[in-house]
Amino acid sequence: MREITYAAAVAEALREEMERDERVFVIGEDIGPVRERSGDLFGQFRQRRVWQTPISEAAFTGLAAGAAAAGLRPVVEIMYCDFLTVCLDQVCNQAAKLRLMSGGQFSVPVVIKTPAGCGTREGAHHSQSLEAWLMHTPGLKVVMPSCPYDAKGLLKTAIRDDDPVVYIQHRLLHPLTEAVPDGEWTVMLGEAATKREGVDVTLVATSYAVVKALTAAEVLAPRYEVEVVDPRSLVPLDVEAIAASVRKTGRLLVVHEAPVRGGAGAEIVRRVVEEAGEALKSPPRVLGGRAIPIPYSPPLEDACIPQVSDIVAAVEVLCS
Amino acid sequence: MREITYAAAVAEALREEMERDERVFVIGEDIGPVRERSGDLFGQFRQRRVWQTPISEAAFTGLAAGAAAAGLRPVVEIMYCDFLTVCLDQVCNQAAKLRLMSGGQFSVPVVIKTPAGCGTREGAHHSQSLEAWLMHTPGLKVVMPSCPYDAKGLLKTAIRDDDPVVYIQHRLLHPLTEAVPDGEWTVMLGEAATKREGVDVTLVATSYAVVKALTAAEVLAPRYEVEVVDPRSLVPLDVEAIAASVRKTGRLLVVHEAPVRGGAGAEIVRRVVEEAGEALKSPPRVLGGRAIPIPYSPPLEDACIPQVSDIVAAVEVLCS
Amino acid sequence: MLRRNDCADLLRHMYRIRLFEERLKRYYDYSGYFQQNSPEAELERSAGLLTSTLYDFASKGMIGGAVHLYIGQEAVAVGVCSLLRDSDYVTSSHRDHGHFIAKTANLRGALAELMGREGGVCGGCGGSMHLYDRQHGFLGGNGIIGGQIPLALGPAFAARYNGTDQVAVTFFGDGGANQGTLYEALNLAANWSLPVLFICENNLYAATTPAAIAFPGPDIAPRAEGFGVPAITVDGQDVLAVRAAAEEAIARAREGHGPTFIEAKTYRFEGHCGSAGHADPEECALWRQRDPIELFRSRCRAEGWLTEAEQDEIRTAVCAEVDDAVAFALQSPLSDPRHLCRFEI
Amino acid sequence: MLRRNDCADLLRHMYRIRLFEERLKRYYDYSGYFQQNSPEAELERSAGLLTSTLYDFASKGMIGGAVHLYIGQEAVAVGVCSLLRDSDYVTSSHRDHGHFIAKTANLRGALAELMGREGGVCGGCGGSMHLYDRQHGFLGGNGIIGGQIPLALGPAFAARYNGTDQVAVTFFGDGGANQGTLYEALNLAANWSLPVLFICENNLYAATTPAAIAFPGPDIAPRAEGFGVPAITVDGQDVLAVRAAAEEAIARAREGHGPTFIEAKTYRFEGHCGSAGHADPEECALWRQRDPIELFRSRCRAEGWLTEAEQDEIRTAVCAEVDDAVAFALQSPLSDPRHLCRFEI
Ligand SMILES: Cc1ncc(C[n+]2csc(CCOP(=O)(O)OP(=O)(O)O)c2C)c(N)n1
Ligand SMILES: Cc1ncc(C[n+]2csc(CCOP(=O)(O)OP(=O)(O)O)c2C)c(N)n1
Ligand SMILES: [Mg+2]
Ligand SMILES: [Mg+2]
Repeated sequence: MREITYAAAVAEALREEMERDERVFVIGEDIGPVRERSGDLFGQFRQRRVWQTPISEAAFTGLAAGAAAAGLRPVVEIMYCDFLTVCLDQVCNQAAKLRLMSGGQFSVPVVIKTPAGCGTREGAHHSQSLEAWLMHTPGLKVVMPSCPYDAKGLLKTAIRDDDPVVYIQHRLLHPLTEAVPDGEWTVMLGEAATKREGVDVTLVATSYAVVKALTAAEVLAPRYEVEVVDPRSLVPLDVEAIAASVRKTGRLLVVHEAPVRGGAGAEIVRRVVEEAGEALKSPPRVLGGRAIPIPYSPPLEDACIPQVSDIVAAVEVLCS
Repeated sequence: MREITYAAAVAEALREEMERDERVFVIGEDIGPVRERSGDLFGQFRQRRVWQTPISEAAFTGLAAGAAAAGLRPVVEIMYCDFLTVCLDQVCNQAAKLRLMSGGQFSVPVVIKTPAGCGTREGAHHSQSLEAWLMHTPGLKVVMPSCPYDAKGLLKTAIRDDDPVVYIQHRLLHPLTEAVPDGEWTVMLGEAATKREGVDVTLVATSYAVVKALTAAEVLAPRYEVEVVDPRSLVPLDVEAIAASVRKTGRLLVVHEAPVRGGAGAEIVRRVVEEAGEALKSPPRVLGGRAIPIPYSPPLEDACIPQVSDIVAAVEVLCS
Repeated sequence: MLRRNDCADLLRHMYRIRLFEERLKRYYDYSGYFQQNSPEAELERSAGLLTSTLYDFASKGMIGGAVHLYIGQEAVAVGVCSLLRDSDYVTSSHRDHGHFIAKTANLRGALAELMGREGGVCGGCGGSMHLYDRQHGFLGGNGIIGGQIPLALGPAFAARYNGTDQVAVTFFGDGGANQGTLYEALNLAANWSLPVLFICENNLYAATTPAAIAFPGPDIAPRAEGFGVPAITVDGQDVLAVRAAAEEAIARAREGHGPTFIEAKTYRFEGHCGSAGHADPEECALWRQRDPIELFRSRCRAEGWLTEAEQDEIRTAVCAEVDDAVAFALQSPLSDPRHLCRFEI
Repeated sequence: MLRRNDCADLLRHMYRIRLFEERLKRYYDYSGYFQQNSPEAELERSAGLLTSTLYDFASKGMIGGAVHLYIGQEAVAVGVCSLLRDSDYVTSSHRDHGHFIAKTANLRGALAELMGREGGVCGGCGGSMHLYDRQHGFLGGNGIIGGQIPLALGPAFAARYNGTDQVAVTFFGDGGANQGTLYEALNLAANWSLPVLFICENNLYAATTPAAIAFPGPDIAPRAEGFGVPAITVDGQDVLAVRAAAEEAIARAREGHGPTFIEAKTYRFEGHCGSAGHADPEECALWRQRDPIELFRSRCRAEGWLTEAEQDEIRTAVCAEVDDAVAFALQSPLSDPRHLCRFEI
């Protein structure tokens, strides 16, 4: 075992997959040759495997989708998920639909890798969490690892997947560390992880909200045993695991940073009510972002997304 | 009273608002001068009020957002909602966020008007229903009228609204007729309409699914009294009316054409469970599109979205 | 140098497209949802408020959706694709039948696809705007104007990545030339010397919008030059002229010298969607005098490459191919939804 | 003809930007979330895997987020904006402080905004990349590269619609010149003769990406010409050269003759974000010898427009303005979330 950061885990997965499979390459902005001086991680793969692009997301995302259809396995870096808006056609209309439209002749093994989230005081254009858009788009898989172990394991799986996978990393997770095994491992898509066991309430959280949920669970420990479940991938979604937890606890709170209206939380509630509705002792709740674009000033930003104290309060209401 | 089509209702609203307010103009593809020969509806407003554009959705949607900020009241035609993917940045990052980002200095009274939906055998790039993306975007209002009366009333309200409104019209609704009053009327945003009263089950349906829901209700009439509620606008959403209906019937089925995963139905279920969970006699259900891009061939397309028979079957299961 | 066989091939391919498209008209059902054709509906439609023209797929043999005929532009697709190998890739637009046939000669697959049959090249999943043929390097039509352009960079990139001499070709219209994707793609292709041909078919209209009101000037090619991409303007009715331009561009691409932009001046002889009348019948009549097939036939006769009789024989043979494709399609069952689950994600 | 007053104004505006930006460095907190600065984190960051550089807003007086300093490019913003009226509009990019100050002179509003205060011009809702000032026609910075370009067409269109002689200016970088929105906008502006100035500040880098690897050639302006938009290339370190180019373009726009594209060759003297070192310190040192303020000071002395003493007086006065802005910002309370509900939709 050794301690590595989330960011290092991501890099490790990439490096290992690039070593394993000649077809894997990385394409995106500011990942390239100019950094060579600093003896960077990608040094070993220049010139052929790392492509630093102009600021033309639509063009290079489309290039990647086309290259995937032609047999390569691109990993596309979209610098902030907020910028998906300028290349969404290539992600949602091209990459996601190509296999169906071609009747299965082509597949599109591309990974769209992108950081998301609030907390960095960068304002409305650099703070979004857009997984709900992608989750709602048939043809895309969506993963949101919340710890170094999952970050590495899921990225490797995503790269090996034959369909487009959107890989979302919350920026605030990057420096977090965890003890992980040596060598290689993978994490399957569609397998939730129980990050903490409990019997009083099920807290389903995604991405950085998992960190907040675990903190809240700790705060609540004297009074309630909170179970924290991380779906890890939203598509496919491990409803069984979530429903099983809810059957045990009888209570569900979903937490994410994206706006609560029409967010992944609503979908999780829908599935749980369908699968385990009878087990619910109180109406399930979702904590998420408010219906406001993320403002810049710290007190404003903080007021727009769920904080640990909000989770604690919501659990108390649910359990009372 | 007189009979008019949905399409005529839309045109009437536009014409009246353009006559009422000099600042209202229309911009989009294939709406322009070349049609002048055919003595079209817009003839009276040329040259100044109708702008036929090149196929540059990002540029003309941005133009409209900027013009709205500068005091005009544009109505943007996006020929199919599927093409929002090429201008989503201007809709979701610019128009939707501008008022917040400027601290309220600017407002953006723009209407993005766009047809949606399946049933026309046009394949994966011309068949989507993307309201869930827009609903999830803070700063946008979303309306989906399902009949000529609402089409006219809501378009007028949308044009007079000071915030960006996305106005979604299902293509199959265009030729449907209804008896409507003479002269002008408006329909407020955020007021659901009960399209049929009943006591056994609440069917919440949007856009063209309302037509299917009403047909299903008729089929079911011998056995069940189905209440059909049309939210008319998804943002703001009239949860009170939906919850009131569910309190009466104890059962909820939501129907829409968009993929069920992460769709508006999930959000409606979330809200109803929150507001009226205790009244539910059985777990609420959502009928929506499958997790497949829409295929072309009629039997394939039909299999991907809810049909009247699916609604009938779902109600029977719910009520049994 | 053009050989006799080449001429026969060019003519055959142009006929394949022409006769295929002509045959489509019989099966394509225009009865839209405007069944009532009320004066109001008509008014709204003519006002362009209903920007889409919609059709229903009523009975079995029919073709529904939106069908964009390639009639009149055959010289462009054939001039370019006659020089491509199966291992080269093409991406195309909503008006993709011509490119598809020129690249794949897969009439059966295309017709069955348009009829929504299991035997369709995409099993009925694609449709008119979404023909694909992996075996023959056809990476799809596209329903999104400009959507196909970045996609074509992919196989071109893969060729460079793998060190092969494959090329990629992307076809788009004058309308498509106003989508930003084109310019992002031109820059990327120029920067990385990607083996791509950008073929702009300027047929003077984007649906009802004349290029004259969509562009400040008559030519599109100079734009590419601003991006450092060599640009050629060519008579799109002259298959040999197109072929000559493409030949140079393909050679440059295969040798690693990067992209070329070709603007082909052409015209569609039918309406934008289906065969409903053209916006300007007089202009159309003038262009019909420059029918690419008739022009090439005359040339072949004049040069002594093919006799009139040989030309007619080719036409007759293609007729039979189309008959065969129709027969194939009609005997193929409508697509079966039970096969859909493999696409469920 | 340039008058004495104009010179003083130009110098004053350039100093406003320069001294404002210099002051920011004091308040801008770089301590990111890489508190640990482990070798691994460092490695990943240098590998560009973590493409964003992130900061925390630790204590009250601080400035967080991403701050892109305009130091070195002052002549561009000032050269252009010195000719604009309050009723003209500007849209800008992530690097918007310079344009904002040149157009609005609203130092208090900008600084309080950057500090996240109620007194900020956007009440703390916008931040560094999203300054807006309606009264002075500033329609925002933008966090989306290229996002601001179509927006600028709006006020230009409104001017045409309303028959006024207002103009709109949009500023973007060399990086922004590779977003497709620019080319769609150029075409629309040219087609409709919209009164827009497209100002491309080619400072040779887009974050860490040299223009040399993002463009096939050194010049961007020729691209605009391909779109039928008159293009001028200008020395972006020479405020008078920029002003002369803008003067011509603005006159053309006001008279209804449509858009102009100006490529200003310039350089940022600081890092991409904050003042962390430049990629190429030697290159930077060379460019610093062409500091736009020093160049203009020499010119003013040489021509006898302003004495050294007069120039220093201007600088001192601006210093006081910045002090005043700091004092204003610091006394303003942090933004209050209770005011947010009016933005809830
Ligand atoms: C992004 C997008 N916008 C609009 C449309 C609707 N549309 C389909 S074809 C067409 C005209 C295309 O014109 P052009 O590119 O010149 O091709 P042509 O039809 O002349 O072959 C339009 C506007 C679309 N499919 N995609
Ligand atoms: C669509 C989009 N892609 C990427 C980014 C990240 N980004 C912010 S600034 C920048 C570089 C911009 O370069 P340039 O346009 O030359 O402006 P400069 O910073 O040189 O002023 C990048 C890539 C972004 N904000 N938006
Ligand atoms: Mg055309
Ligand atoms: Mg730059």
